[in-house]
Amino acid sequence: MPKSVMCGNELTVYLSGDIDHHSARKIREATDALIQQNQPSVLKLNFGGVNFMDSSGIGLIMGRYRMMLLYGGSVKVVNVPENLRRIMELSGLSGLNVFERSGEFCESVK
Amino acid sequence: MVERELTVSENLGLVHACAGRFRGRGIEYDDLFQAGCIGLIKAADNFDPDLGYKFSTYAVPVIIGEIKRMFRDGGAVKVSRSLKELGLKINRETEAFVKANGREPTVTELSEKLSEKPELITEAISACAPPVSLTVTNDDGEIQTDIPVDAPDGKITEIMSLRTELERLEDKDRKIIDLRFYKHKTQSETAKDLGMTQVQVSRRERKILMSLREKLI
Amino acid sequence: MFLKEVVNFVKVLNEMTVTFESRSSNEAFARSAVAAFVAQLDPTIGELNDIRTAVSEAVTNCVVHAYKESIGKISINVRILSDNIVCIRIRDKGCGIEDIDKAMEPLFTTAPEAERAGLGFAVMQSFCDIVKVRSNVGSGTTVTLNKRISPRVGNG
Amino acid sequence: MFLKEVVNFVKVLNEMTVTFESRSSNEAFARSAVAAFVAQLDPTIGELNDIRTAVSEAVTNCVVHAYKESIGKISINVRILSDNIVCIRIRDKGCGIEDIDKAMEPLFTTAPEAERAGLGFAVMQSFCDIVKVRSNVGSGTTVTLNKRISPRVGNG
Ligand SMILES: Nc1ncnc2c1ncn2[C@@H]1O[C@H](COP(=O)(O)OP(=O)(O)OP(=O)(O)O)[C@@H](O)[C@H]1O
Ligand SMILES: Nc1ncnc2c1ncn2[C@@H]1O[C@H](COP(=O)(O)OP(=O)(O)OP(=O)(O)O)[C@@H](O)[C@H]1O
Ligand SMILES: [Mg+2]
Ligand SMILES: [Mg+2]
Repeated sequence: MPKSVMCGNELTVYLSGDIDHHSARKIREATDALIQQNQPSVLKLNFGGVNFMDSSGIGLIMGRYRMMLLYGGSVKVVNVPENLRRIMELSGLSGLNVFERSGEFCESVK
Repeated sequence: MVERELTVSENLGLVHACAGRFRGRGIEYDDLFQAGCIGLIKAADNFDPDLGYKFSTYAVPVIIGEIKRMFRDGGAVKVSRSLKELGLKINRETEAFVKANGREPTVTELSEKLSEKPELITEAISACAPPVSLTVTNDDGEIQTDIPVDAPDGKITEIMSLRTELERLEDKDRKIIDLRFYKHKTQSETAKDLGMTQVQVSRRERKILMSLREKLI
Repeated sequence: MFLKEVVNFVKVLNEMTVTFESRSSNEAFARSAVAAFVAQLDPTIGELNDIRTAVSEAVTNCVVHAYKESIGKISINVRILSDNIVCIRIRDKGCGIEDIDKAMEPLFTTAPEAERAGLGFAVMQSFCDIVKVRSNVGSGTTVTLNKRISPRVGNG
Repeated sequence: MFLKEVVNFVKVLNEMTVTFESRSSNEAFARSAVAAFVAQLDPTIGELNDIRTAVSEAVTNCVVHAYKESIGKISINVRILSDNIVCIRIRDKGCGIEDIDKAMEPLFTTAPEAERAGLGFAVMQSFCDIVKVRSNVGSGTTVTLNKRISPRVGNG
């Protein structure tokens, strides 16, 4: 179960480890369960603990984006490590305005 | 007593040979050597010359075993955790390096900075995925047990050694195997042919397969 | 004959092949094995990550698309060529790709329901110097990734 | 057919094979590749180091003894069997071993001039549960290492 914090109407989920096709399923299930449970209007995905990610991670974000849209909410992607920048940029997600500007939101995750 | 001391002092070279093997693995040579000596003394105490083999044949495994225990201590930590820790260190070091040099470090540069083997650095970078149990759940549904693809020559050796093992079976066991697997009879048919019950055949067959498995792995 | 000349011209300095089953639990292993082999060129962390990401995309495609619900064999051949070039070939004997050009278009996916983004090939292209795909419907797909590792100053 | 029954009886949960050239620069790669595959059982550091050590001995033997001055292929097959058993087979097509029992005796070496101690097999035996050697002079050697990994507590 990923660590998560519910604060106001904002749910932050702390992702860690490798996000690939194999691990994405579990992360997806866990995150969706948290969304169902907490009904947030903003879902914050904190990537601070993620070491590796391929396009499965993009699929994961897109999927949560669609889901939150359905509830009338939104998704924010925060604390993206340097080595994931390129793949995040490639994804075209920046067009959806999900990235929180860096620096503004940088908590440390263990 | 004197003899024991003699055996020990004559064979200190064995300990040096064994301890030398594990140099550069994070344990001081003196400590390796000391552990090896304990092994040597144990071996000298328990060696029985009447068994007909050389002292060294008996002593080396005991010495290595004793040295190995040094590596064991503190080794009970799960790999996933230790690599994760090293992975974090690598991230920190990489960031610092980029700041200082304006470029990314190479694997070797990191290994020097963190005094870890380059191969461990690569592994730590690569192996952060949380391991998922294979035995409890299997996300691919029913576990397939295809025959592992081996090089054909490997398969031939396997068949040969299987034959050898089959020849060693007792008569009755061999008959069961023959009827069941080479003549393709059912357990009940086999039971009838051999004057046994189906349950007996089933049990026996399982036993035989188990013991073959042990020998063939 | 000409092909032979060209092939001979490219010197293969070292080579390995790894074969494994299309279980998703092997995706991490596949990346690690390739990384461990490429490590002998002393790449930077970034280069190693690029390779891992591209390999991950190609292998995931074999697991998800080529073999779908079934389990098949995936093999990866890695060659180190002269001039610090790494050539990685990921091969499956799965369903094959009907229209390769279309498949390689960003955002094209045949598995949107599985939350696939259709970005795998785009990632491979972005993280490698050359990406080539050969495929036959019904008999499988081979993806070839080439990447040059920057030579090390000093001894290389 | 019967072989199939026996082999099926041993449940193979996952499997990989890696093939590479007998260059000493590949020894570290071989260890890492096996370690990366076994890592899915989440072994302890001690267990993984045991496996690394044993694989290293077997691979070095292929490089040093089996192929001597020449370069040949080494292949390693790793199977994860039920009951957390790892079965590793290291195979070469080199010169083969004349007298296996003798070769396995501690301190026996055919290469004392190369400062070999004759401890490789003793180390493999000490670091694995089962060590088996099959060899034919002129056609090669297969070393099989078996080791049980302690099961994970909880679910990891
Ligand atoms: N090895 C393969 N075998 C069969 N079809 C493939 C293979 N690789 C890719 N494809 C086809 O090409 C399409 C595009 O692949 P690509 O990797 O770019 O996107 P995706 O896998 O669908 O999504 P993503 O990689 O972003 O998760 C796939 O949807 C699939 O139809
Ligand atoms: N793959 C192989 N092919 C041919 N001969 C081998 C092979 N492996 C081992 N041998 C023979 O068996 C002997 C014993 O091997 P072992 O690994 O125990 O010792 P060593 O390699 O000689 O020395 P050390 O391993 O201590 O450096 C070798 O000297 C060699 O003659
Ligand atoms: Mg893909
Ligand atoms: Mg040896």
